[in-house]
Amino acid sequence: MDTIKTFIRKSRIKSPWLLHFDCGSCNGCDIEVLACLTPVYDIERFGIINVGNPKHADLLLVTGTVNHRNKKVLGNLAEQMPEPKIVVALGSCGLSGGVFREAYNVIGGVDKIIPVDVYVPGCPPKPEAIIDGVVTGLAKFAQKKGDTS
Amino acid sequence: MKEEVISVTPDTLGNKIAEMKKNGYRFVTMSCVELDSDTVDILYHFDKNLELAHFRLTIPKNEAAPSISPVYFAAFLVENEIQDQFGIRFDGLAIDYNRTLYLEEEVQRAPYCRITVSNVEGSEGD
Amino acid sequence: MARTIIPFGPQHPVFPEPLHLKLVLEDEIVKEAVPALGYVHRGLEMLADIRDYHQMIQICERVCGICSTIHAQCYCQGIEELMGIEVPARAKFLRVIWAEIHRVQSHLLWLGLFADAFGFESLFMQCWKIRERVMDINEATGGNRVNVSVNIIGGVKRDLAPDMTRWILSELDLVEQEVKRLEKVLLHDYTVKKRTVGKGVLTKDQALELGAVGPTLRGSGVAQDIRQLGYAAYGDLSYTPVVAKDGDAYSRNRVRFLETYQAIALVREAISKLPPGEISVKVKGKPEGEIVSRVEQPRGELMYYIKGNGKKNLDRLRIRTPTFANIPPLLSMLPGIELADVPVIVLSIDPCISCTER
Amino acid sequence: MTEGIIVFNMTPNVLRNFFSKSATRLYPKETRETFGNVRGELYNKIEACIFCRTCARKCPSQCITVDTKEATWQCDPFVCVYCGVCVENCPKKCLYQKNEYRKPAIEKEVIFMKGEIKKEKTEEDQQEK
Repeated sequence: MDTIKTFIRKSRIKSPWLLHFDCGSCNGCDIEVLACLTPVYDIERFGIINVGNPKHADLLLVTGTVNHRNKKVLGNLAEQMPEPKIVVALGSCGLSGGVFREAYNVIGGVDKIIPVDVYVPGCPPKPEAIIDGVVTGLAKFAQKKGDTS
Repeated sequence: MKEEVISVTPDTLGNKIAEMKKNGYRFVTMSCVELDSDTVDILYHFDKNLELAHFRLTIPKNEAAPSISPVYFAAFLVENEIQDQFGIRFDGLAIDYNRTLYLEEEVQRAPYCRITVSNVEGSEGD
Repeated sequence: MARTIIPFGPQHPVFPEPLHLKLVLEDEIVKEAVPALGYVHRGLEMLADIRDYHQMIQICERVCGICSTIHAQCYCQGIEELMGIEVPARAKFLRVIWAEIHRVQSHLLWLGLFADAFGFESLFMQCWKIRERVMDINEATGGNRVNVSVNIIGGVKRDLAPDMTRWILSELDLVEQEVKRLEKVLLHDYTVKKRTVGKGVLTKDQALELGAVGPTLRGSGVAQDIRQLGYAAYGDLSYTPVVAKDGDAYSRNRVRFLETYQAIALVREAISKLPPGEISVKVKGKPEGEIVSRVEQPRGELMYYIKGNGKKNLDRLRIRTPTFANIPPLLSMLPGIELADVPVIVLSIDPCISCTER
Repeated sequence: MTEGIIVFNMTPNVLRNFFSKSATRLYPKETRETFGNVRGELYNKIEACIFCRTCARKCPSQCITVDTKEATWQCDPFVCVYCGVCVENCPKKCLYQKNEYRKPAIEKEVIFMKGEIKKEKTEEDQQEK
């Protein structure tokens, strides 16, 4: 049994699955995340797969500002993900609200709702920066994984 | 504005809109502007072969405006938006979100009204 | 038959954005669709109260990340008209060049997503691979892949040197070659036709009545495009709108695909006619009065209503984006189709939710 | 052409991709050179700064705080939208943007710089007042 557990643990670190949620972004960061998945940047070569189901995901990529309506969806998604999980906030809006942080319907960054592990600055961050962010997240993921097992 | 803006009243609005529809105008959008503490301007923009036509309806904030969505269905979204943002009620909306198109139910204040008046419906909650 | 209500979204693998639709189904057939918005609503029009009219350019640019420069262009044109500023000819041509480069990028993005909606994964990847070349042009000319921020009130910030324009042309030649290879696939392939022909029909009368704009309107046989007004330098360029007659998802696909060629041709023409001279003029004074400014976005007609009161903050800024106008037509397309076709139909209007809700 | 069933149109593209060079940029292994005028991370040459607050006023996202008395310049890189407005408006041209973006971080941080107050006031500064 232990060998299976170790195997699963190692696989989760080696091949994390990614869930992308657009909170309230202007699409700039979104399309950069998608560009990461397409041939030119091809994040799948690291074993990272974009999934649509939060229950399969290890990594949550969040773009955009949090507002009063999508904070519930965001909380819900983060709650459904299995532990340990890594939350990567992308772009100025995801970090703090960016240029919109004083707008009336904006609460602020993602970290106001769920704990964020990695912050990727940029408006929007380049796909290279997103890869960097995911890699930084993975290091933290491995660390968290070590703590829990 | 470059084009002429025709003033309408809540009573004449219905006829004017029906006329526009008969003449084959495409509904572009409506804009709402707060004038002072009591009144708002609602501008109706129409387009036919790239020519714009505008109507201006000036109404008090606490009065319901007649909805044009039974004539132009496309207006339902923007009328709901104005309901959300300015707290103006529209009578006879095709799909009424009841002020929850963008905002959550608990939000009572109309965010675009800089000058709030106590007797505006819904502004007491602030 | 009992009615089922299926919530579609907000987090859905097909859309990159949170669009929520309540679909009322009878068996597998959609009877009614009600959109629920507000997941991306930020209320940025209200920021005009605390930011001055120069800062609003950056905010308008971030209404939508796919057609950012066109938003800024529309806003700047409106303010310029209010203040009576005459923009130098070179700046007008440069604005056209950036706008059309954005259109190529946006249409390729959409063609990819559309292919993804009916499960044609390799076509999706191919479109996005081509798109990266256009993104490189953006990055090299404007300094950012998405928000090029070149528009300022009174002109543009950055100039294009002759060697840069030559490089843009050579890159666009490559893009055109690669897009041409996809023509057979996107316009004639059996799989594509099977999923799109006759789906989500919007007739000419319906399109006009429901206020459709852009490729959704032109796909229904109405040759209407704001570029015909000749704003910026479009008056000096040869331009005729692309029209398809059937009004189904395939027609809209066809319009967008052919517009990609057209946009590349417009960039070429604009570069060949690029006049020398200044790229911006000095701005003095404050905007006063009200104006409606319209431009053609990749998704259709974009309208800004600007009201200034002679102060540095605008009185009112209202943005009517193309997807906002295309949602009522979408609601009339959905009833009567199968659940499996919903993503294809929804994507066929090229929804941009961050535009819609601002 | 349009009547018959035309299938496998994608195959020539797929084969071409198969036999041509890979399009993928092997990012962490090979870093591509960035284009010359990319607007990246914002920095301040604090020795030249006169703390005129122009950048703080012009910034669309209000991410810069300048204290004229204490001679400090502070920027929140997690709010900055990299638009370059501050760089264009800087009277001393002491602000500049690198070609690279800031690296992802685990903790939030701010760029804090302390300089010295210049004795003589420049013309631009006087005009601002």
